[in-house]
Amino acid sequence: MVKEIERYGLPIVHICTIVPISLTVGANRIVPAIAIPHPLGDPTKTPEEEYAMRRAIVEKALSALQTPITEQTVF
Amino acid sequence: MSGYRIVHYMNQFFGGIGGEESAGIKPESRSGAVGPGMAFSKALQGKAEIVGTVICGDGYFAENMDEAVEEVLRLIGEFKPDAVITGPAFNAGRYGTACGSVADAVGKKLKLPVVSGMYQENPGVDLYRKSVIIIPTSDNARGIKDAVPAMTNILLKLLSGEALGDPRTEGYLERGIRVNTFHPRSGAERAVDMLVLKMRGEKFETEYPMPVFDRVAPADPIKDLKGAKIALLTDGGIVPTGNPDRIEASSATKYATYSFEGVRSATSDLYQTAHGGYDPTYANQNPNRVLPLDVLRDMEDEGVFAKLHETWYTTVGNGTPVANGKKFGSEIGAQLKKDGVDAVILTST
Amino acid sequence: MRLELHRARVKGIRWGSATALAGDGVLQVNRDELLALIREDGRFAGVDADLASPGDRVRIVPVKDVVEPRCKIEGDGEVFPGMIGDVETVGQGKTFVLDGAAVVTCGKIVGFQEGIIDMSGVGAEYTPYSVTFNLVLIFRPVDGIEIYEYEQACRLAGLKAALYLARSAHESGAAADRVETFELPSVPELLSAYPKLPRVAYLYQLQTQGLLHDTYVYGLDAKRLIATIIHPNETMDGAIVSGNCVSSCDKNSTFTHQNNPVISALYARHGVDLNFVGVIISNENVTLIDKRRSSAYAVKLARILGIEGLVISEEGFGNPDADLIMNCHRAEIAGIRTVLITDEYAGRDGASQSLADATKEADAVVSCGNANMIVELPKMDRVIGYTDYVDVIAGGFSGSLRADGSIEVELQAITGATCELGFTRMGAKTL
Amino acid sequence: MIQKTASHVICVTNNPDWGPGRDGFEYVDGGPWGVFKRARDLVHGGWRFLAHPLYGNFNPMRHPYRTLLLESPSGGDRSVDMESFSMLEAALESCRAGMAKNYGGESGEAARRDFAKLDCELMRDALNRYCLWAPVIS
Repeated sequence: MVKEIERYGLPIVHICTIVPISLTVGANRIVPAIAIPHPLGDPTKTPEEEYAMRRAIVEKALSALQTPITEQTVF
Repeated sequence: MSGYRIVHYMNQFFGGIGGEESAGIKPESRSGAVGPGMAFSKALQGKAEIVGTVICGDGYFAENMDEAVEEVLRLIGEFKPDAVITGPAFNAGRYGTACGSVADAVGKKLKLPVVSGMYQENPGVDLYRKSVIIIPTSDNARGIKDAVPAMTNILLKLLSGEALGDPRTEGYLERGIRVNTFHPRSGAERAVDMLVLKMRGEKFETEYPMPVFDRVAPADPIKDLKGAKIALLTDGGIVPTGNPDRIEASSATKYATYSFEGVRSATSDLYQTAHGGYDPTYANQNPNRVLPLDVLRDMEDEGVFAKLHETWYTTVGNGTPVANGKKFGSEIGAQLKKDGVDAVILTST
Repeated sequence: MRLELHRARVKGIRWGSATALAGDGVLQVNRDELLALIREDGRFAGVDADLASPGDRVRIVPVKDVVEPRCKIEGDGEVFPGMIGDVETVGQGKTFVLDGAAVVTCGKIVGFQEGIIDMSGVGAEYTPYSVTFNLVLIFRPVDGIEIYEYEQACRLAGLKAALYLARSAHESGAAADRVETFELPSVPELLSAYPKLPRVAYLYQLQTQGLLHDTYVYGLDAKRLIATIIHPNETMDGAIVSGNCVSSCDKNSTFTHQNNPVISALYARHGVDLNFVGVIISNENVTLIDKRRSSAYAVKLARILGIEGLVISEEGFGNPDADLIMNCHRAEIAGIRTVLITDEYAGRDGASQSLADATKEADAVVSCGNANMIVELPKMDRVIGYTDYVDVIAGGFSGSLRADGSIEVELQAITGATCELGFTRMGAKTL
Repeated sequence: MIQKTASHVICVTNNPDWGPGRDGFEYVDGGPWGVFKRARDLVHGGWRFLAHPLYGNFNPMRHPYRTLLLESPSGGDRSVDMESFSMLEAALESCRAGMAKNYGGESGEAARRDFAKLDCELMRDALNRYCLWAPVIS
């Protein structure tokens, strides 16, 4: 899915837990997530801590979208 | 009236009705050949005849797939054909998918020989290669003069009940189906032959190619984040409560489109997960853990980026075969481009 | 080590007063003498014996193992060392072979037993044992016997019968029609003999998952092995014996261990375009730590021997795919070129993922066919064994045994159909 | 590497033959699929397979019992173990592809009993190794 969207010249960042699979299907900008059942959260943390973790991941994703790359990159 | 009765399926453009503006037309039929059908009629001269053409708008087909296929099949059936041709669709994504879907249904439900044609990068190929005979064509309509004879030749073979041989020699796209075959030499001898060639650095052909994925070059980065419109997608299966579009829990065959209009956060009263591939407890407690709407809305207010695209897309990613991923990606990408989106965030579980 | 196989051609089989191979190539078997020998083992409530020749309209089911009748006529030890006889090293001197005959063991061990051999019809095309003259032993266990014990009893009975047939035929003066000689000296001698030819070895994975999935080397359960070296000639004297009677299409019968086609293919080109240095045997255990240990050890052995090319074969499917891929990956990373032999489980429509593991280094693979392919086996006039299991056979499903006696079943249930030693000529291609 | 002692090892199974309430065992119903689903959630949480989930030579959906052996993530690192994840996906894939087999009929009960016994035989050594069955002697 990632590749076809990128074919339109749209920069796309893939936030995912299993990075090797994202590499295999051809994503170019990859941001590792926290865990499969809760990629952008952690139920063991307080809501405030969780929000901060989520924000950090999304900020990393936005910075990945602004970074020129020539090959598949895990941020 | 000579030989076999053929029905030809095509879209609104090739049917001469119009371009994108007529993409919404419902299935309709015409007697005899239309547009590219003329070329097929000449090629089939004496052996078969195009007794009818069924036309459907690509837009209507894509948005109402189940009803469209049913109606197209009904119209095809009315001509009592011996076989069906769909396309050729060249590199038109939605048309290729429609041709594949109709051909698949004709094969499975009407149990008639059917042949289709499209460019090998067309999303319809990966979606239907396993069940439909697809002839590779060039990526634009100028390739019609090569596509017609190739498709006609295979169609006549199917009609004569002749089993199709190797795709490489017969000229249709490899369907990716493993079939058993007997070699002149035993497996052990073939293995030692192969090892000797490999060690000498000479060419050899493996009998089982490991699955491998092709690459796409990275898109340029966004220059100005502050002025950018960002879209959010997920294949983590987050859907509005109740899963209104019935997205399947695994190997989803469709994606859904919803709006963030008036929504500040992906809360558990509004959203749930439809995904069957992981423990749903945490996503259902707080869907933001998969679809980070709360953070993106705050960033939008702070002016980190200009606009969060109100339309968002969702499907179920686990085990989604590559084929569906290709179709979803090309359709969603086209729409995002049209909506002026500058960059995309995709979350997966 | 030098071994001569004295092969006496068998062209027919029938019961007779004394077990001997007649001049016309017909193997005559004294049924009572044979059954008396087998019944010495008190663990059978009943033993029966039957004959099946190529072309007969006969089905044998459920098949546990197939063994080729052989016996030593010169040189140390006896065939099937550690199983019947002592553990003296074999693989030298002369061995007599009843070429074209086979002992087939058949009988209920567990409720879902399997393995079909059809001597004619469609099924015959998919099993290597429809062209041999088969002496079939049918066992009935003593009530309440423990599975382990009974499996061993059946296994030993097959080996005893095979030795008995060969020994009796040889002692009755049977002469060999052809003699094959196999010789592989020590490694230093090999290296000096063919300095310029690429050094090649065979990494021979043995199925060792546990009960009904075991393989024995000199009588030792290979589960307890760490990868080691075996001389190819030892396999010809039955140093490796099968105790594996599950997933009959890709279990290596004792017959295929005795007649390993990879070993004969490597011997055939030894000194021509490759230097066949030897055979490394490894196993396929359940725990991952065992898999990693055996894989690391096997590839290290290859490097110690200076091996440059490896043929690797697996036995079974699913978890053994992991061993196969591990061995391939490690060897290629160590600079050793590999070719893998495997069968495929690509689903009945041939559209599913064939292997449960993959690595990009596995760029050279020989396929022995898709084991999920469905075949229609016609009704046979006679069945040796029991058919009520067919619908519980791995690969079979309820309804595979039809009222008219015909069977619709996957190749998985046919003995040796997709044997991963590359024993048959079957393969697969992509349409 | 010191022989890993069982930091925290559990056996997820639906096989009654292991006997009730054994320490370190988690009984799951729902056939092989139920066992795989539970193992999936553990692997997603960083647990690692100690024995290959496709042990034995059966398509999982044609064998009524499944016994899986997993080890807890060491320390705080709950990231997914790639080897276990790919084995898990292969096992789930073969479940989806395999035909759910019914073991009805007369031979069904006998087959079920034998399947249960065989499942124990296949996994006993592995459980033994990780102190879930009997004290490890070797």
